[in-house]
Amino acid sequence: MDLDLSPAEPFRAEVREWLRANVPAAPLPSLETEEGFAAHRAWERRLAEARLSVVSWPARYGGRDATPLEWLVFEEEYYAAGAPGRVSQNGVNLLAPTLFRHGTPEQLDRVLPRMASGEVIWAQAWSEPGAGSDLAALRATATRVDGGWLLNGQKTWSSRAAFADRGFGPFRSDLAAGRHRGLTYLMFPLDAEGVTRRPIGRIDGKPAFAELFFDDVFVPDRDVIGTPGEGWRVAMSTTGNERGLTLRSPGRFLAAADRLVALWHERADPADTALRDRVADAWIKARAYRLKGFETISRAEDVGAESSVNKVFWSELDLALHETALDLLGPEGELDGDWLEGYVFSLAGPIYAGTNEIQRNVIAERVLGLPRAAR
Amino acid sequence: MDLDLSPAEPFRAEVREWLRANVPAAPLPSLETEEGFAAHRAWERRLAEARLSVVSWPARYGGRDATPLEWLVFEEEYYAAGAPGRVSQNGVNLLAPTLFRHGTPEQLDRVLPRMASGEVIWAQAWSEPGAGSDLAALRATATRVDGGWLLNGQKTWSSRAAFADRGFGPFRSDLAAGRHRGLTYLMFPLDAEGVTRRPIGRIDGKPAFAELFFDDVFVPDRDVIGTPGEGWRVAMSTTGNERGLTLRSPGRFLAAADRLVALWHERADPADTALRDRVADAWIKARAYRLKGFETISRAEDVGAESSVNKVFWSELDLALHETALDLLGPEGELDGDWLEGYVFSLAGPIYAGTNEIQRNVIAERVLGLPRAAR
Amino acid sequence: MKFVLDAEQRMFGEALHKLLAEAGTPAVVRAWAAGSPAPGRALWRSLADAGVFALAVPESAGGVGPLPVELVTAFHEIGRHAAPGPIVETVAAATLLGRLGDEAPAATWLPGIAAGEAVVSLALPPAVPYALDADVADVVLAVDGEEVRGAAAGPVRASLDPARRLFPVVPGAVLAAGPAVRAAALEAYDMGVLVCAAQLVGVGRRLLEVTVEYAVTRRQFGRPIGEFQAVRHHLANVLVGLEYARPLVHGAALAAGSPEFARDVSAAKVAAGEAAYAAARVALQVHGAIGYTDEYDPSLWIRKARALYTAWGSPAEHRARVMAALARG
Amino acid sequence: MKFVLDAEQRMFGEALHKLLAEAGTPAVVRAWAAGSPAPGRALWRSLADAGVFALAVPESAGGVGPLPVELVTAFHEIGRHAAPGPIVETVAAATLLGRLGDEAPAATWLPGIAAGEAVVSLALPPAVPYALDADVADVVLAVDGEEVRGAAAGPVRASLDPARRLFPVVPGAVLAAGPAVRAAALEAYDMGVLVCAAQLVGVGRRLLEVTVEYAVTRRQFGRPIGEFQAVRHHLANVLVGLEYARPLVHGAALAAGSPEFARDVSAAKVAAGEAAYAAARVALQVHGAIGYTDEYDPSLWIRKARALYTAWGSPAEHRARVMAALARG
Repeated sequence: MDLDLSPAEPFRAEVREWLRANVPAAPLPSLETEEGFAAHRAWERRLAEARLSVVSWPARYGGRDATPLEWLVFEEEYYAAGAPGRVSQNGVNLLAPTLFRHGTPEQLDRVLPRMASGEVIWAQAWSEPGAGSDLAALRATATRVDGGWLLNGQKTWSSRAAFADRGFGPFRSDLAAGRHRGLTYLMFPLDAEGVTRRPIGRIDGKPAFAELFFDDVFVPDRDVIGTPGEGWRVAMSTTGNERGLTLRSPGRFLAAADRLVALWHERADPADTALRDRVADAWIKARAYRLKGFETISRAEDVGAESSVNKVFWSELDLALHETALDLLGPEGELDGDWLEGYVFSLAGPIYAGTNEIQRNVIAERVLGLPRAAR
Repeated sequence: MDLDLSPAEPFRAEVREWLRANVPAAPLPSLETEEGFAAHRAWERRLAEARLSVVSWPARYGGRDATPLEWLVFEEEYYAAGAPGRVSQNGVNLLAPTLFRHGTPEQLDRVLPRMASGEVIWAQAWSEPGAGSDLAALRATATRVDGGWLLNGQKTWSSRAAFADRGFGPFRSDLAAGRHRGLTYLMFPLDAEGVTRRPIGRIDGKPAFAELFFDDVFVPDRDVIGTPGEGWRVAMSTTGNERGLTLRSPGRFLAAADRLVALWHERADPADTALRDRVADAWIKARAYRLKGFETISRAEDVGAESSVNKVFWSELDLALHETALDLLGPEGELDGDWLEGYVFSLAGPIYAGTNEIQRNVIAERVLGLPRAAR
Repeated sequence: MKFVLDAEQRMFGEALHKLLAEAGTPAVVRAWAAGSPAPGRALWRSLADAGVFALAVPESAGGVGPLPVELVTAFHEIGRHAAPGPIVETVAAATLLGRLGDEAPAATWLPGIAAGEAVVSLALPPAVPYALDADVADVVLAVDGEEVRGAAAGPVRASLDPARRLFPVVPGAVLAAGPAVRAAALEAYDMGVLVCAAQLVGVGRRLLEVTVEYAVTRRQFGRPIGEFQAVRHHLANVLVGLEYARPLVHGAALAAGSPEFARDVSAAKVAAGEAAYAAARVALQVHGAIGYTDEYDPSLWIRKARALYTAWGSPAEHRARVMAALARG
Repeated sequence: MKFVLDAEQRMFGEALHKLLAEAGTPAVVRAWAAGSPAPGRALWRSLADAGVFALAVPESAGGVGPLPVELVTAFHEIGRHAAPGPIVETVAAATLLGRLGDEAPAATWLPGIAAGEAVVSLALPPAVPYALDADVADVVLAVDGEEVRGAAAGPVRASLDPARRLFPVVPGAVLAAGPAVRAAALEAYDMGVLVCAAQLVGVGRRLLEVTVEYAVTRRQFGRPIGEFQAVRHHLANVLVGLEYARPLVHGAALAAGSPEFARDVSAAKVAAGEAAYAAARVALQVHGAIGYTDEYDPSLWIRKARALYTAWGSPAEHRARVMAALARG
C-alpha cells in the first residue's frame, strides 16, 4: 500500500502553471445567467485549446488519455486555482460515459470533439413531474416514425437547459412494456422545432434549470444511444457516475475546506472552539473523501453501490461545510456572495441524483444485504 | 397566561426544609444491589412518614391531594436536593394510575397504602422475549381456574424485579382472540410458588432487571385489574404515564442540567465554546421541558399522543446531557461515578417504554395525521 | 398558574391568522422582494389596525404596551404567514424610543408606530449591523454606544431571502444620547430577539404544515411519501423541536422586565432558530426539487428560516449569553 | 500509487481474524474483566507469534518495525474481536523505547515485547493519565516531561468497560531522561493514537456486522426489523462513517515519520471515534433491551467504543491538534 503521487506530479506542475497563467483574475458572471453561460463556454474553449477540458478522454476526442490519478490531480489543481465552474459538466460526466459504453463509433466521432471544445453544451433531461427519483415512472414518449422518433411530453429539473444546445435522456418508446422496460435513450436539439423551454428559478431565483415541453420533436435514428427499448439499462449504467467521484471530485471539497480554514483564520475568534471543531470536521471529511478517492481508483472493480456511499458523504459534507461558513460569517452570512452561492448549491446535494434517502436504501440492500423492503 | 408559582411556594418551602433535614449526607448504595434496595426501601418509609412519598395521591391512601403544580414543585425540590432514587417508582407511576382508573375500591384500599409506605415494592412485568415494544405479541398465559388464574410462560426486562415484592402486567387469557384481544391484566407475588426470577445484568453489569418464569402460578380473582380479556385497554391507558411527565418529571433534568453547568464552571476551560454550547443546550432543553410541563398541567385534556413527543424529547435530552458530561470529563469520563451511572441509565431512555422509533411513528400518525403505514 | 394563552389571546392570534391568510401573503412577499412595497404597506396598516404595533408602544404614547405575550402571539402568525417588512425592527425601535427617557423622539415617532403610519428600521450593532428594508422605512434609527442617530441607507445588500433587503447605515443627526440609551438599546435588543424567536416558531410551524400536506398527497414508488418511515421520522423530529421551542418563547415573554429576560430570550432564540432551520431542511428534503424552486411557495419560508437563524444574534451568540447569565449565578 | 492493502497485508489481516475468531475472544474478555488474565495472556502470546508486537519493535532490537500499515491492519482485527489488554499501550511503549536513544531500557524490554513475553502498560499524561491493566503488566512506564520512570500501580479505577482496568501510577526509578524523552514520548503518543483509531474502526465494523445480522433475523410487528426504513438508514449511516474513517487511518499510517503524522493521526482518531461511537449507539438502539445487557456479547463492543472514544485524546483534543497544524500552514 502506498500514496505515491509522484507519477502525476509532472502533469500537476503543467496544469498548475497553465491555470496560474490563464484563470481569469475576476470571477466570471454566474453560470446561471445568459451572459455568464457564454463566458463559461468561452472558458471551455480555452481549456480545450490547452487539451485540458477532458483530460481523461482518449486523445482522438480531445483528451490526453490521463490516468485516473492524473484526473484526480487535475481536479485538485483546478479547484485550488479557483477556476470557473464547468458549464459542460453534464455532457462530460453523464453523456460521454454513456456514449463510451453504448455509443457507436460514428456517435463518438460526431459528439465528443464538439463537446470537448464547448461548441456544444449538453443538458440532462431525465426527471419529469411525478418522476423525480423514480425513473420507472417516466411518461414522456418517443414514437417510432420513418427514419427516427417523435418526442412528446415534458421533462423538468433539466440543469443548464435554459441556455444549453442539446439534451439527452430516456423516453418511453413502448407504452405496453413494464415500468423499467420500453424506454429509449435519445439525444435531441434544444432549439429544434417543437421544443419549448421554460427556465425555472432556483431557490435563490437564478434560472439554474428548466422545464422542457416536447411537441412532435423529430429525432433521427442516429441519435438513439444503445438499443431502442433498452434505455433503462443505458441510463442506469451511468447513474454511478452522477453519484460517484466524477461529478463531485475530491478537489472541489479540498479547495472549499481550505477556503473555510482560511476564512476561520481570517474572521473567527481563535478561542471559539465550537466553530473551530466544525471547521476541523469539514477539513477532516474533505481529506477523507480525497483518500477514499485514491482507494477507489486503486481498486480495479466497478464502484457499483459504493457510489451511493459516496453521494451521501459528499452531499452532507458539502452542506455542513457551507453551513459552518455562514454561521462563521454571522450577520453577513445571509448576504449574497461566494459562500452563500456555495450554500445554495449545496442545499441541492442531498436531493438530486437520487435523494439521500434512496441512496441509504441502496446501501442497506446492496452493501449491507438487508432484506428488500417496499418502503 | 401566567407563570405564577406562588400557590405552591408554601409547599415548596416545607419540602425543601424537610429534605434539607433528612436527605442522607452520603449517597445510598446503588439501587440495583440487594443492600441498596433495602436502604432505598427504608428511605421510602421515611418519606411516607412525612407524607411525602406520594404527594399527589388522596390523603386516604397516604398522599396529600397535592395539585399537579405542587407535584412538579415537589419533584424539582426532590432532585435538586440530590435525594435518593425512588425504588417504588414503577408501582407509584405505572400501577397506581392503572388502579385509580380500573381498580376496585377494595384493591385501592389493599394495595395503595402499602405501596405508599414502601412496604410492598412493585415491578412491572410487560415485555417478553420476542415482544418488546410489540405488546400485541405477548405469549405468557393466564388460564382460568376455580377462584382465579394460573400464570405460565416468561416475562423479561422487568425493572427492579430482582429484589421487588410483587409484579403486575398483562397475560394472554384467550389464545383464540386476536393479537390485541384476550389479554388480562394481573397482579402477582414475586415470591410465590412457581415464580423463578433470574436477575439480568445491565450493560454495566448491575442487576437492574430480571427475567421471570411462571409455572402454574396461582393468582386469585381479586388481583385481576379491570375486566378479564380487557388487559390491552387497561395497559394502554397508562403507557402515557410511562412515556409522559410522571416517570420523568422536569425536576430530574433541571437538577442534572444545573449539575452539568456547575461541572462546567468547575472543570472546563471557559474558552472552550464547543463544550459551553453543549452545556447551554442541555440547560435550555431542561428548561424547555420544565415549561412544557407547566403547559401540560395547564391544559385540562389528556396528554394522549403528546406523551410520545415528551418521551422522544426527554430521552434525547438525558443522553445528550450525560454525553456532554463524559466528554467534559475527558479521560475521567469512562471511570465509575455519578456521571457514568447517569450516562448508563440515559442509554436506556431511547429504548424502553416503546423505542423512540415507535414514538416517532405515533407522532407521525396521531399528531401529524400522516397515513398509517405498515413500516 | 395557567401557562397557556387565555381565550382572548388565542382569539387575537386566530384573528391575525385569518387576516394574514386573506391578505394572500405569498404574493405580497414576492411584490415586496421585487421592489413593489405597496401591498406590504397596506398589510402593515391592517396589522396596525389589528393592534399589533400598539402592543409595543406604551400607553403614554398612544399604545397599549408593552404586552410581550400578545406580541409573541402576533409574531407567531407573522412568521407563519411570512409577512414582509421591518416588523421586528419597528417593535424593537418602539421599545427603544419608549425607554429613552428623552420624550422628544418618543413623542415624534411612537404615535405613528402605534397607528401603523411609521415604518421604522433599526441598526443595533454588533448583532444587527444592517437596517432591514431601510429604503421602505419612514425613519431609520442607528444605535451607536450611548447615541441614537437618525440614519440614511447605504447601497442595498441582497440577502438569501429576497424579501429581506439589508442596508448599511450612514449615521445622521443625534436623536438622543447618554447612559439611558445604552440601557434602552439592550431592552430593545432583547425585545427584538424575543419577537424574532416567536416569528421563527411561526415560520417552522408553517413549514411543518405545508410539508405534512405535501407528504400526504405526493406519491412516489406507488404510495404517498408520508408512508415512508424516513419521511415520517424527519417530520416527527420537526414537531418535537417546535413543541419545545414554543414554551421557551412564552416563558421568555412572561420574564419581560425581570433580570432573567435577557437569558430567557436568548434561550428562546436558540431553540426557535434550531427548530425552524431543522423544519426548513426537512421541508426541502421532503419536497425535493420542487422545494428548491423560487416559484413554489415553500421557498419563501425556507429562505426566511435560514436568514432569521443568524439575524438578531446567531445561536452561538445567544448560547454564550445564556451561559454568561448562568455564570453570574 | 496503490492505496489499498497489498495481498500480503490482506493475508496478514485475514490470518489474525482467523486466529482471534478461533480464540473465542468474548470468553477471554469476560475472564480478563473478572480478574482471570490467563486466557488473555495466552492470546497475547499467539498475537506475538503472529508477529503483531514485532511490528512496533525496530530490527535493531529483534523486531521488524516500525511497520505502521501492518500495525493498523492488526489493530483493525484486534478491535473487531475486542481482544483485551494493554495492546495499544505496549505498542506505544515499544515506540517510546525504540526512540529514546538511550539503549539500556530499550535493550531490557524491546526483545521481550517483540516476543510477547513483556506486557507493558504506560501512562502518558495528560491524554493518557492512567495505566491500563497495570496489575497484569510486566512493567509500567510513566512519562513525566523529560523523564521516563518505572511505576507502580495505585488503586484500580473501574471503567465503563470492565475489561479496561485503569490504574493511577506511582512513579519509581528513572529509566531515561533528557530532551530525547520528550520527542520519543510525542512519537509514542502519535503511534498510540494511530493504532487506537485503527482499533476503533475494527470495533465499529464488528458492531455493524452483528447489528446487520440481528436486523435480518429479529422480527417485530411481523417482519424482520431490517425492513424498517429507520433501522436501514441508521445502519447505512454507520457504514458511511466507517467507510471514510478507514482511509484516514491508512493515510495516517503512511504519513509516519513525516511532519504531517501528528495531524493525520488526530484526524483519523476523530473520524474513527465518531464512526465507532455512532455504530455503538445504533447497535444499542437496533438491538433494544437485549443490547443493553451485560451477558449479550454486543455489550463488549458497545462499552469499548465509548471508552476508546475519549481514550488516547478526546475528539475535541484531536480536532484542536488538526487545526493547530493547519494554522502553522
